[in-house]
Amino acid sequence: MNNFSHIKKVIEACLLTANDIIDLEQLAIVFEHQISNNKLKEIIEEISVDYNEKGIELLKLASGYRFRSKPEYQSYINKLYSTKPARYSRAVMETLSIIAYRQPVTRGEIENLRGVAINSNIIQTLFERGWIEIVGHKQLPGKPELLATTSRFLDDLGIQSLEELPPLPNLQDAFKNNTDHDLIEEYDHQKDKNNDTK
Amino acid sequence: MNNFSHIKKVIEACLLTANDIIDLEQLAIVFEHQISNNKLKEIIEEISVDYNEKGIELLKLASGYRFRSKPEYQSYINKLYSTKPARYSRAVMETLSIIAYRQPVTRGEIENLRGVAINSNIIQTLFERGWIEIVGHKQLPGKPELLATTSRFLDDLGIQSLEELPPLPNLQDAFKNNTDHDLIEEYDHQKDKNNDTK
Amino acid sequence: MSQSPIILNQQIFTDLPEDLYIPPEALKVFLEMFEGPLDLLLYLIRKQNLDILQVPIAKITNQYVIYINAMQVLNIELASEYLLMAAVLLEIKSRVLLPQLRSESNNEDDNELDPRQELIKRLIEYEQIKQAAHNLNEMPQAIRDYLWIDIMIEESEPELPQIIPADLQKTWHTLLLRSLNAQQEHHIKKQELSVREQMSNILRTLQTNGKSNFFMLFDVKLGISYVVVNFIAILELGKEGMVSITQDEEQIIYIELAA
Repeated sequence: MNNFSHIKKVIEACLLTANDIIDLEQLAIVFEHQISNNKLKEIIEEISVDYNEKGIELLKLASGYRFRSKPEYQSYINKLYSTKPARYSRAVMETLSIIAYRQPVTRGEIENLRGVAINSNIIQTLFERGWIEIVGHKQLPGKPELLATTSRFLDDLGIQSLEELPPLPNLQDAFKNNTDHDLIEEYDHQKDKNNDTK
Repeated sequence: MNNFSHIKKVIEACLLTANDIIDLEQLAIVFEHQISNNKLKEIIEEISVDYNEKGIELLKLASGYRFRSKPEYQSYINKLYSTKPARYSRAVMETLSIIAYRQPVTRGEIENLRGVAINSNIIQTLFERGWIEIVGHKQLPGKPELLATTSRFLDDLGIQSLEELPPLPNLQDAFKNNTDHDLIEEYDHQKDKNNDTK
Repeated sequence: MSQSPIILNQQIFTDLPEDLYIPPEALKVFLEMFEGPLDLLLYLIRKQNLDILQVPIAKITNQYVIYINAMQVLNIELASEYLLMAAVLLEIKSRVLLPQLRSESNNEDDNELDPRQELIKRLIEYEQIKQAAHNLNEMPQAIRDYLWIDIMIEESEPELPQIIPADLQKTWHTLLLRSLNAQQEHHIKKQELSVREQMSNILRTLQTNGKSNFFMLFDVKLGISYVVVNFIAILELGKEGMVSITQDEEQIIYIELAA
């Protein structure tokens, strides 16, 4: 009964149907702790490889494992649905970047960096997405909230830690290399670009 | 771009992310009607075969296609969710056993045997489960319904006829053999025992 | 929102640097493209291929102020940050033009006080965030760029309780035991009936034998349950006033028909 192939199918069924991130501990419970974590990892690795040539893939995330569709097929999948997923404005993405790269950070610090007052809708959007959270208060007048990104943010970007974020661009070089490159237009046009930029 | 393997992966990603039945028409839209239904069917058939040896399977339903976990892994998947398997209350079990062993039987007779009025939810539960049915009416004032178990009940218990139910214990013997042994308590404790008695 | 800003962009980009006249709507759209004064400044610097570290502050200030003035003249609502930046730029410009403020030695302390350096630092930091935001935006995002797998579980409804035949047997057992207890209640009822019966028997005996010693009314050979029933029957007869129960000096109890 408990042979490798059987265990593998059970894990596969669990990971595919869970609709959530599944960690090793949960899988251990499924097998009533009769299978070691190393063995589980080995099998998960094998499952992961099995899906190399498929339309979906298994992600290792900070808090466990989860299957997702491969991003390169998203433009097709979108055609199944009448509404297209929302894209975030530059203001939202800039705010998110500041929180991601400078966390923990106050609203005031975000405003200083961007040079504009922050619209509370922007923060609200990020809260609602579950990507940011309040992690404390700064010892300043008004005790401003300190914002940080959540593990959900990492999950939704398919990464395990902040270190996997693209490194902050080197300022001098970046500035020089991009003179022929209009950053303003970028966001408006990127709708169809995701596939190309791979 | 539109080669067989690419199309297959797209269809796979669509079917696996949809959590709904997807039909050929929807898939045709995904490919902007550039692929014939026959071709789509052929590819879907191939995907279906690919999953023969996996923990999930592709179902062909009346209105389209849908992936599901293979039923044989359901018991494992259930362990992912800490909810314990549901159990029927003592009242339901007693009512069911009276109907099983004394059928056809009226509600009044059940009440007499159990010594308490019967909550209509109990009968309702058994009806909804498809385990009991009305097989006639007793020639008494009010023409009370006569209840009996169904063939579905036999199926669900894995037996072919009522004769395969465990024989009714001899009243006296049962009483004598169990004087040092509280059967009522036993019933309360059997929650964890079902697997053992298999 | 998306009233083809790209075309407007091209008009703006070709027309603006030399001839600053642009249609009011275009100017508004132009402003909307920027996330704030830093963004606008970066655009102006980049547009002219200027080195951010050596920004000719006078030139850039002039351009910036011209834009801001144009928008104010046209009553385009302008966030206060844009006006503040204009003031900052003008101040820097005036200070840079004053030789005393630019110390020849150019030591570190002066650098820190140099308002131009402060502006450049902010511009660079903002540029960095802009690019980071761009890179972040390029990363696949759940929902936008991929979906989590969502597969039907075979039995999506709450799992129905399973029973096995043995469960039924056990339940039946319990029921039987309970009904056995219930039957014992019936026994008692039966006993009640037998009490009534025994009451009659006692009355009959008393009618025949007259006053009787309490113990003479018991036939112990008939067993404990008879004794109990008989005793209860006597008490019941007394309670109902059908017999009188008396006791003499020697503690002997006598039963006789009530008068």
